[in-house]
Amino acid sequence: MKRIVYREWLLQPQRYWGLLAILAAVIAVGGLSALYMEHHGHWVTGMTNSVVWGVPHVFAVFLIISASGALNVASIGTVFDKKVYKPLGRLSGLLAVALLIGGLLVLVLDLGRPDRLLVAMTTYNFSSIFAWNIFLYSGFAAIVIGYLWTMAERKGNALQKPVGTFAFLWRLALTTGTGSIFGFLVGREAYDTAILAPLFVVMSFAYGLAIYMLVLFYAFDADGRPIGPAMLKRLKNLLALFIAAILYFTLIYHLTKLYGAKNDDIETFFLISGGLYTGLFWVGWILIGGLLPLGIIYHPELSQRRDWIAAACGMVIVGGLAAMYVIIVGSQAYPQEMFPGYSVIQFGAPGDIGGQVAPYSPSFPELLLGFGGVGIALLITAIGVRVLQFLPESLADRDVDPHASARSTA
Amino acid sequence: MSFLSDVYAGLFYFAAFVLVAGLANKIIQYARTPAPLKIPTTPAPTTKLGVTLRMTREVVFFESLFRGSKWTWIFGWMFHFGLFLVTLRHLRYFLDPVPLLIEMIQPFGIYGGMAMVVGLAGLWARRFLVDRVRYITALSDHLILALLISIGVSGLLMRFVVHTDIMRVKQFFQGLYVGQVQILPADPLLLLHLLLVALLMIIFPYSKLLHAPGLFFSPSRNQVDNPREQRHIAPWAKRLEQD
Amino acid sequence: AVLGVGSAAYAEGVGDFVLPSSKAASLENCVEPTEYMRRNHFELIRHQRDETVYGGIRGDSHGLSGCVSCHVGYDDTGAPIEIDAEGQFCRSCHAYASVEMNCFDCHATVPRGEAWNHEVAAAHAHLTGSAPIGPTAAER
Amino acid sequence: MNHENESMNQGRRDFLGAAAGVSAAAVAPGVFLHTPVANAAARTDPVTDLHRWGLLVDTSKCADGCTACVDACDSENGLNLQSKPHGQDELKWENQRAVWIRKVKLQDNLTGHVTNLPLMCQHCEHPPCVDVCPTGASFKRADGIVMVDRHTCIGCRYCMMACPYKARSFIHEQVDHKLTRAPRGKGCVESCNLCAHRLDSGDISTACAEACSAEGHQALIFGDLKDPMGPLRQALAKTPSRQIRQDLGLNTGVRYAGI
Amino acid sequence: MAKADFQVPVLKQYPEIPEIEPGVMAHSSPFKSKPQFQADLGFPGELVDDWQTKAIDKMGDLLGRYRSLRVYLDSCVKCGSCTDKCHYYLGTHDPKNMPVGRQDLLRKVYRRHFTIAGRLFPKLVGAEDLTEEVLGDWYSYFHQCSQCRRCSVFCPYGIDTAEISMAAREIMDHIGVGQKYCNEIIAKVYKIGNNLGLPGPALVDTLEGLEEDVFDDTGVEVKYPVDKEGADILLVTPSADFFAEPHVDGLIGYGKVFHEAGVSWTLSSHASEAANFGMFIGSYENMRRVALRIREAAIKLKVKRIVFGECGHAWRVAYSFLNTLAGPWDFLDPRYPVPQHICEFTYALIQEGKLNLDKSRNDDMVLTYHDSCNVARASRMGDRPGGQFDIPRAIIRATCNNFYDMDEETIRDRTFCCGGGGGLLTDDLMEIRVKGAQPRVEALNNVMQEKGVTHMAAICAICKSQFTKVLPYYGMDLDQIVSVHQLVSNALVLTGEETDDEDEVADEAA
Ligand code: HEC
Ligand code: HEC
Ligand code: HEC
Ligand code: HEM
Ligand code: HEM
Ligand code: SF4
Ligand code: SF4
Ligand code: SF4
Ligand code: SF4
Ligand code: SF4
Ligand code: SF4
Repeated sequence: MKRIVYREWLLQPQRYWGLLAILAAVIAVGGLSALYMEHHGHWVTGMTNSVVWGVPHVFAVFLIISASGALNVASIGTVFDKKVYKPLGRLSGLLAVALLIGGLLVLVLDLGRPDRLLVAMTTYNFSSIFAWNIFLYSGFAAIVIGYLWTMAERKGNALQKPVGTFAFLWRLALTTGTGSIFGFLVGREAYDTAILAPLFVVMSFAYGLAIYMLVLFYAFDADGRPIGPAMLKRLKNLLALFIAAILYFTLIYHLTKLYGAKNDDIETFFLISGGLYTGLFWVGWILIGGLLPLGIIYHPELSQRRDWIAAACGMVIVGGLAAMYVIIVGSQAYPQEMFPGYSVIQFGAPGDIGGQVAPYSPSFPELLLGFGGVGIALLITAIGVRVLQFLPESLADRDVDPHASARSTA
Repeated sequence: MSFLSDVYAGLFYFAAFVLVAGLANKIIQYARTPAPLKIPTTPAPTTKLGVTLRMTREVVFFESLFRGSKWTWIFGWMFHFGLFLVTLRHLRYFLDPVPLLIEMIQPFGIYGGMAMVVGLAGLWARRFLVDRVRYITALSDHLILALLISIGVSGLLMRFVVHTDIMRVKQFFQGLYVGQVQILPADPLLLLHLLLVALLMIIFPYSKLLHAPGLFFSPSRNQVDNPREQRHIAPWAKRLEQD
Repeated sequence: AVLGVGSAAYAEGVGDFVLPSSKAASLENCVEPTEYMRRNHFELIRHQRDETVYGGIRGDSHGLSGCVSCHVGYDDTGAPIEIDAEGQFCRSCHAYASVEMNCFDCHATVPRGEAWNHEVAAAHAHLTGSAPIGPTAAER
Repeated sequence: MNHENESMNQGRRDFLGAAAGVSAAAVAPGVFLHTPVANAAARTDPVTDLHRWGLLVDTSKCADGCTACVDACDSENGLNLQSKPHGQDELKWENQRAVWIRKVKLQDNLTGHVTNLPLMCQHCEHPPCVDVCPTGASFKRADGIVMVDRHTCIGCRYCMMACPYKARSFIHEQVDHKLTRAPRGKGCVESCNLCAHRLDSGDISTACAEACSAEGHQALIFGDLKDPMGPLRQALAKTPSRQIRQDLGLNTGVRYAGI
Repeated sequence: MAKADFQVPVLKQYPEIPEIEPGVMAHSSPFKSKPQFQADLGFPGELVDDWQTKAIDKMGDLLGRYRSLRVYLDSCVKCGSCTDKCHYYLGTHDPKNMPVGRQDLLRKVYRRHFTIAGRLFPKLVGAEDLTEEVLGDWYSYFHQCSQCRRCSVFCPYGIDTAEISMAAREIMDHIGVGQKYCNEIIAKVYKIGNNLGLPGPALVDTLEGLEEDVFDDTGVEVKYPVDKEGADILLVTPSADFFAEPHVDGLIGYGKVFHEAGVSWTLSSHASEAANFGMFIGSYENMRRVALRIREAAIKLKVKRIVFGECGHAWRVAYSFLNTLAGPWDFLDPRYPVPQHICEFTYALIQEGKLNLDKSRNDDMVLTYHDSCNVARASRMGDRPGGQFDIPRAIIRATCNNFYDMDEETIRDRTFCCGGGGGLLTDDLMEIRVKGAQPRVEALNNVMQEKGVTHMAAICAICKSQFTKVLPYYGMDLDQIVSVHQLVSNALVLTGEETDDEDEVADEAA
């Protein structure tokens, strides 16, 4: 069999260090924001007792599910034996770990007591999905590192398939688990449905792949490695499939909600009257995150252009953040219904929110913390591809799949 | 009780003397020995600043070792970084008042202690498992690892299982500064810990632990790559020219 | 007012950190032998903490509120001084040994509104900030 | 809104069933003989499941404009010692400060009838907050009190997401003043603990119920759901009551009459 | 395939780290130097009496003179990072060919005599006396090190086994145990001016032959001058360039490049050798003596610049040591670095667009590039670190259409030595040369299989000679190795050159 040759990322030192410096600056700002919020307490953020999870969770959840989605590419290669995806596997694993770490870090820094991280890692409540998620996350990191090892070390090659399959299953569990964090919140109208889990799975596929493709394009362009048109086409079609799946599950989600008749209020809220949240849903989640990229990918001309495909990936990511915002923040802002048939005319002291939409405006530090998490993920990736052999030397069609290119030229 | 304190006081005066004198002697010897030729391993930095950065990367990240052997790097780095944190944490016994920075690092020192022991265990395992490393290992290599692991384990035991009287430990060492012998708690673990530490201090200047200062004097790492721009010549080589 | 600060920081013998103005000063021993307390007091409080929080056991002197009530120092006017203040009992040691202790992020540093028990409450009625004692349901 | 009424009736029937279950448990051998007495000393042995503490709120007795229970809880548990951080917006602060019990005023959509009631942690038998807590800091004591072990709470706020009653508060700011009996600090979540320190110190009362009685309203009755002779079970037997969001099947320890 | 009386290593698709086989290479040692050549270099003719004491004294002397030796002997922690890095270990499996194993041969004696621990507890720290057996090991194994410095890249302290080998060889020379190949060659340089013992008139003859060949080929009169006083540039090149294949094609290339650049240049018969074997035997004095010949030639010919031809070890001595050994060079043109590499020279011309290169003329080859060890790890080209990797590659890319790199772990500063450097390029060491070449040949084989590579370019005379000799053992062709300037020579369209197809060239140039 033909070997796939991997090489460290050979970006010019100045450019490379410049990139690291930028990422480091983003991370530093994120870190300072976290410190600021931690020092003063959460009152300096937009979060309240009504909206308890804000923008940091939007970023964290986005990064975590993207992490699991990023591994998809490797899974396709090993689990489903699609040889052409094999060269993409290592970067996929690295990106998965990096995104996961970025997301978890944001999550941890948004805790009320991050100093008790050790408590979180040593005392578990096994009835909590969240606790299972901690396992799922750390297990994920460990398994992917093992998986990477089987890909990189020839002694481990034989194990690649079983480990890869295990990682694949684990990853499904992880996204399902993340989705279930919300799915099992019976007290919140928007969440209480099992459809959230599969929705999160397809979202993870799309977001992970979009990030993967952007990183791949950038890394390959920066040190002049080729990506063949067949490869590009394959990736972009995959992305289209996932986007379509998101749209489909979104539809199902709202249909189930509408079907459960007493939920029509929250449906009205999301789809019609929810102001910002309605806007984010239609413009962000559906249009920018779904229809536009689909349009680009199936456009006869634009779909041939790398920069347009990259733009489509960017849109999927923006749409994903919007979707997370609607799911996480929107659902908290919507009042919890405790007294059916009654209107709440007073709920504690005047500022205390009950029975009406809770206000939430993210503060700057929250946003910066979120970006810091993205920065961490990218920094890990950038260092990883530089010091270890993650990137194949070429994704030109003839190197990846000699038969395919023979066929096409024939 | 106070006899024990006296013995330990004497031991630590001796160990500190050996450590300082021995190291100073070695460092002076290294500094005095000329490096007649430019032998940086290239690609090497072409400026002093670049060399400082290269050296920093070597000291902080063990860059070359990373390129050479990933497993050794993981364990080695864990051990050294752990050791570094533990050392910072230990400064609380030796400084009064304790600087804020040290105070803030305190809690991490414990993780450092654990990392250190795990790292050492990994390094030791390698000495048995990898045939090439087994071949180059001398008895002393095993003993140094054993010594460090014992120090770590006795320390962790004190931290987690059999607590000792930290106040007295600190007072003992504060006393040594001014030549007073205070009471040292006669807890067996503490005595063991301290005995091994004194041993470590004594062998430091006479063993491979010299790698710590050695790295800074390694010509293949600390030289600037500018032989064409600047003439580099050792005094003894200069003398050849006068003939 | 802050008595014994100087000696506290450099105390040599066992029990020398105890503040002369505290209740402990007049007693022979801590809740356990003092040698033991020096080495293991935090294990004790931690153990007691779980007993109290999960088991509801509050009738034991090993709790943090117990420590505070016995070891807190008083100024000339008889007002208690925060136990983690500079030179006070907990701080004098912990600063010297540079051991971080975040208990007092949450816990009161002077006896103030002790657990609801009218005996305890009555005993501290004279202290500023104590919870007002009302008649209990039983008494009414 | 027909089906709403239906579900209320359904609720009532459910409750009767549940109450029957409670009494059945209480009649179990040995249990019946034990009646709690107010011993003046603090407890020295761990709490057991021989009791399950609860409250009955008779909304018909809860007075418009009265906040005695809220005030009592505030001073009992040191909540009145919280102070608005310098520079924080007043309304936002109200939404950020810890509140263990709040006064809620409702208006019937059909009749326009106004109902008052205090809302606090409902001390669910199957508490979602406990289910979700990753560290197990949210827990249910053997005697049915749901509370937070703030030594292991990491401030993730998942329990707040899970609680259907908005019963929990996050401490958003540094707390400078605190009571010995009610420690409190930045970054943890807390909620009504049925005045556990009172119970553990030998008294059977909560500050809120006591205050309500003191005001002469008697809208709050505290007691042991497992003691058929106790005041709570007696009152429950007399008045039909239901649980808020009974549909969730959490079997709350706090019951409401009159809604 | 060449015949071997030893087992030629098998080439694998993926590199493998072998298990140790102690002592398998103990028999391999080079012929000893004859007393007469020892004397020429200032060493005793044969093993002296009380050689132990003398050796220890010499070691003490070197410890006082070389910080590298002192620090390296103290610092090794036996981490093992270097153990699988030496091509001789990979090819022979002998643990004494692991860099640290090699160092330890010297280190154990150092510990015994120069450290307290070794004096008091020799067993504990693995210290040993200098016995005859140890000396035997020294002679064998310090002549199985090509001083390629690959080990120093991966050692956390940069411990460079080359320095240790040099010191050991110096000590051995001082007790009368010298190596024939190196010492004879140095003696030849002293007598005749170059390693091959090619006298001045023969040199002139050869170069005239070249001029004719080039004229026949291209119709352009390219000159290859010797001892031309007043020329701008003194070219110092390894003597193999004068006749060995493929070296000589490189030399033809240099001449064409100079010709196109329009500069005046010359060779010198006094300094007709770039390589400096003084380095191999670790003798500062001899290295200096050899280097001074270049200074003398430069002064005599009144040149303004010095340019070195393609040779690895030579370029190390030139780039890193020439200023130290034979400087200062203040009488030369200060606008140019002293010395310059021919690649730097050619690269600058390419950058300025002064060379008309027709890449298609090299279309019969698919190339890869071998970073010669001493160029890669002990020198630089251009003004940026790493120029020694980029500049030759840039030249190849400018002259060829088909170029692929070998595996990343085997190129740039991680390159594998050809197996013949450091004074081992002698037939009496054929076994170690063939086995030591295995890692490099393995990587070459992989690109041949996968990318269809046909030729490997190099810029070192030793590499070129070594590969032409060794590749046949592995079933490859000896002419698969080419000079970088051979490629330049092929592609360069000289001004006024008659080409078969003028139009085509015009197209290409446009
Ligand atoms: C009944 C009163 C009382 C209570 C309650 C009490 N202590 Fe003590 N404690 C003492 C007395 C008295 C001493 C001094 C004994 C001595 O002088 O030997 C002391 C000594 C100590 C010492 C040693 C100080 C030194 O200078 O060596 C420590 C530490 C200590 N207590 C901690 C605690 C902690 C922690 C608690 C809470 C679990 C606590 N104490 C509760 C009375 C008390
Ligand atoms: C005699 C000196 C002394 C006094 C007085 C003292 N401590 Fe400590 N305490 C220590 C030392 C020393 C440690 C650290 C032990 C270790 O790290 O092994 C410690 C550790 C602790 C810890 C564990 C901290 C951690 O991070 O592991 C707690 C909690 C604690 N002390 C509480 C208290 C309280 C509360 C008081 C006051 C009532 C108090 N201590 C008074 C010496 C003292
Ligand atoms: C985030 C706030 C917080 C921090 C920090 C905290 N506690 Fe507590 N602690 C509490 C609360 C709240 C209670 C009361 C629980 C109850 O009443 O059921 C409590 C109760 C206790 C009790 C039992 C009641 C008593 O007063 O004796 C002990 C003992 C205790 N804590 C010890 C500690 C120690 C030791 C530390 C420091 C290592 C600490 N706590 C840090 C919040 C905190
Ligand atoms: C500037 C400070 C130091 C640097 C840069 C450094 C670096 C290294 C490196 C790169 C290694 C090889 C990899 C490994 O085996 O871990 C090593 C090994 C080792 N170091 Fe250090 N070190 C330093 C200080 C110290 C100190 C202070 C000690 C002891 C107290 C120490 C003890 C050791 C030991 C025992 C080993 C050998 C481990 C083994 O046997 O495998 N080092 N050091
Ligand atoms: C004179 C010097 C030293 C003194 C007085 C000393 C004393 C102590 C004491 C009292 C503890 C217990 C800490 C506790 O209970 O909280 C401890 C722990 C420990 N010591 Fe030391 N020690 C010394 C040197 C060293 C050295 C040189 C090392 C490592 C090579 C070391 C490694 C450790 C470790 C790993 C722990 C456990 C983790 C921790 O508490 O930091 N010690 N030491
Ligand atoms: S004290 Fe009683 S009447 Fe007043 S608000 Fe509370 S429950 Fe209602
Ligand atoms: S009411 Fe909320 S906080 Fe209280 S037990 Fe139920 S779910 Fe938990
Ligand atoms: S905030 Fe605290 S109590 Fe609530 S779920 Fe998180 S850890 Fe548990
Ligand atoms: S039971 Fe106690 S804690 Fe709960 S609301 Fe009433 S007063 Fe507050
Ligand atoms: S210098 Fe080269 S040949 Fe010598 S030991 Fe090191 S790697 Fe081997
Ligand atoms: S890499 Fe360096 S320190 Fe490690 S064994 Fe080799 S020579 Fe010694």
